[in-house]
Amino acid sequence: MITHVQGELPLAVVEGSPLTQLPEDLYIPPDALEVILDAFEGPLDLLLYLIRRQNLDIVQINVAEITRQYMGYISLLEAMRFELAAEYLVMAAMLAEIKSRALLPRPVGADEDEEEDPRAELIRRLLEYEKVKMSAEILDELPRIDRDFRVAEAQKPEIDERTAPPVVDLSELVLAFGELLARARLSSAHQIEWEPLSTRQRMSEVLMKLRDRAELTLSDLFSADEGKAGVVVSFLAILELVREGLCALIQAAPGSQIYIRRASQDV
Amino acid sequence: MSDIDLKRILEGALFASREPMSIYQMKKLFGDQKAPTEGMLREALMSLAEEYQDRAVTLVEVAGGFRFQVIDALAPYLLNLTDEKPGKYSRATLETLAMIAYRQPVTRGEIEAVRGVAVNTQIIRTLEERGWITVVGHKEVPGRPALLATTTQFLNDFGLKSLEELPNAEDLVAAPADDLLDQLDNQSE
Amino acid sequence: MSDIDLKRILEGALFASREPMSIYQMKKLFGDQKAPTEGMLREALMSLAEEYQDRAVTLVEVAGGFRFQVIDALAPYLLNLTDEKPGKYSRATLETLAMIAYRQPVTRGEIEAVRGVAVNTQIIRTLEERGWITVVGHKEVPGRPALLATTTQFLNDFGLKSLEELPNAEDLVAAPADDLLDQLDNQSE
Repeated sequence: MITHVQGELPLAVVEGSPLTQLPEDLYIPPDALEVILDAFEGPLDLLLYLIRRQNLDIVQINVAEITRQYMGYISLLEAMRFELAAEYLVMAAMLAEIKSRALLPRPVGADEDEEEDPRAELIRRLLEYEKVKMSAEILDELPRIDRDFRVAEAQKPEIDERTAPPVVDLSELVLAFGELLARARLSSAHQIEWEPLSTRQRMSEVLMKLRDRAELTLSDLFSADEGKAGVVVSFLAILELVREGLCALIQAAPGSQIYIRRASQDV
Repeated sequence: MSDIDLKRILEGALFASREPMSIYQMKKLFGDQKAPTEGMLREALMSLAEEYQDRAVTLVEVAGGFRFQVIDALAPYLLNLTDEKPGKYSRATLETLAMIAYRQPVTRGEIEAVRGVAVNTQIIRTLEERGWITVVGHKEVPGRPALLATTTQFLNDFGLKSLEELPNAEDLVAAPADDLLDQLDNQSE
Repeated sequence: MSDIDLKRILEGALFASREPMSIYQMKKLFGDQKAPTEGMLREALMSLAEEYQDRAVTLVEVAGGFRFQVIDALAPYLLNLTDEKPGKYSRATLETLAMIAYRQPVTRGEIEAVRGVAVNTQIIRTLEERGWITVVGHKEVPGRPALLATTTQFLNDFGLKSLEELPNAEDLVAAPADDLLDQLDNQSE
């Protein structure tokens, strides 16, 4: 049985001496919530960090304090990523249960083997997770294609390929884009307005022309036989290219020729 | 550089590169270190070419620079490897192509942002090799990512006179039940 | 076949192919002609590997077969050529991949149970599109969840011949586990 259940419970025992206050670098202010959620892969990961890096002894962990900290985050979590909060809450509940069991005296004569110590279950889970975590690190360190090594290839001789390349029907392409839009619309919080296709196409065309020549006069981009609509599209495309930082407009003096050039010349 | 000799570095780089390598790119291999001169590079390339004289690959100079090439005599053998039935593009490939067609000019990062999944280099390469997309420039943001756009061949192959003829995909978004489930699935994450 | 020797044919075919070449494919090179036996092929490959011993490329065997790859020592030079950094995967992605690699076949629910957090659909899709994992069946429990496993391409891309070559993480964690359980025992006495 655990004997020191009341009063100043040490948070941790570091090299034999009890620690009753959290080290400063360990305390996580509520406004750093996002940082925690990004830095840790979940409650198991956070607990592992506390235990391994800070020498917290899992057997003596101050469950009440940890639970209090967890609860403090809930209101903030509600406004943000609640699914994650739920996972952290489940862990808090489990810790609380372990704590409460430790406080309750065991019924005399109860078969010790009947009832599993909840701490054993937690430790089992922590260790299992730690294995996965280390496996992930091992995997990441293995030499990987295109990051650590490259396949050696040489140009093939001209062959009359017997294989026709895959055929794509226009409807397949449109459908793929429709699905993509539907997915993106639901998963992203913000909606981006896009230029009409004609403008996007003209943007590509302007960039393509600038690939061969470093600089063009603005009038090179307007063609009389496209009519008014064509001029408007070209104009919008140029404005958009400048806005996105893809091109720059240059004019030596007011009223003189306007040039358009790539934002950078070293391509 | 001293521990691996120049010839070996060029040999590895030429085999690692899918495009012919220019002298400029060969110099780039050395990063901040002192790059060898063009004379040194050409000398090493000559000596390398000699080493490969009786092999199944030869070092050749083409318009864009130097590359290793499998000798023509092997063409009949390689032909035996090709399959006769045409394959199919993956959903990832189609979605990437659709993003480029509808949102061009677009960077890989922008495609990834909408798709929510990393775009595999292989997909871009497949579409480039097919002649449907091309790099039209670079975006002036850190990393200078390539700007991708569709080509005239893309329009030809899909029977379009211009991109404006691409059907409006937005109309399709009011979608069948399957999609809806998919959407819900995504949303609950 | 007689005019070009077997070793040269294999050399050229290996350099012509982006994917590792299996013994089966090597036999296919000879079409209707009498193909060499596996023994002959392996012998030629051994001798070819020797020829490339001190070069910038080396012949390796992975799960999918044989391929030439550029030696690791050249990686820093090659890195200077590209602006694009090679893809980095998030910890969540790597942990999911690790679960699948080490525990396969495994369901998403099982991964979630061990990791203690939900597995994002996008992580699964990223790994599927990368060609590293695939659905190999469905578990006969309510909901029939998909069973995930790694692919041959996963092994190829990590330079492995088989899953057994994966370094064992279990050994690394064994010691601390004993510690903790010991402490637990002492406490409850």
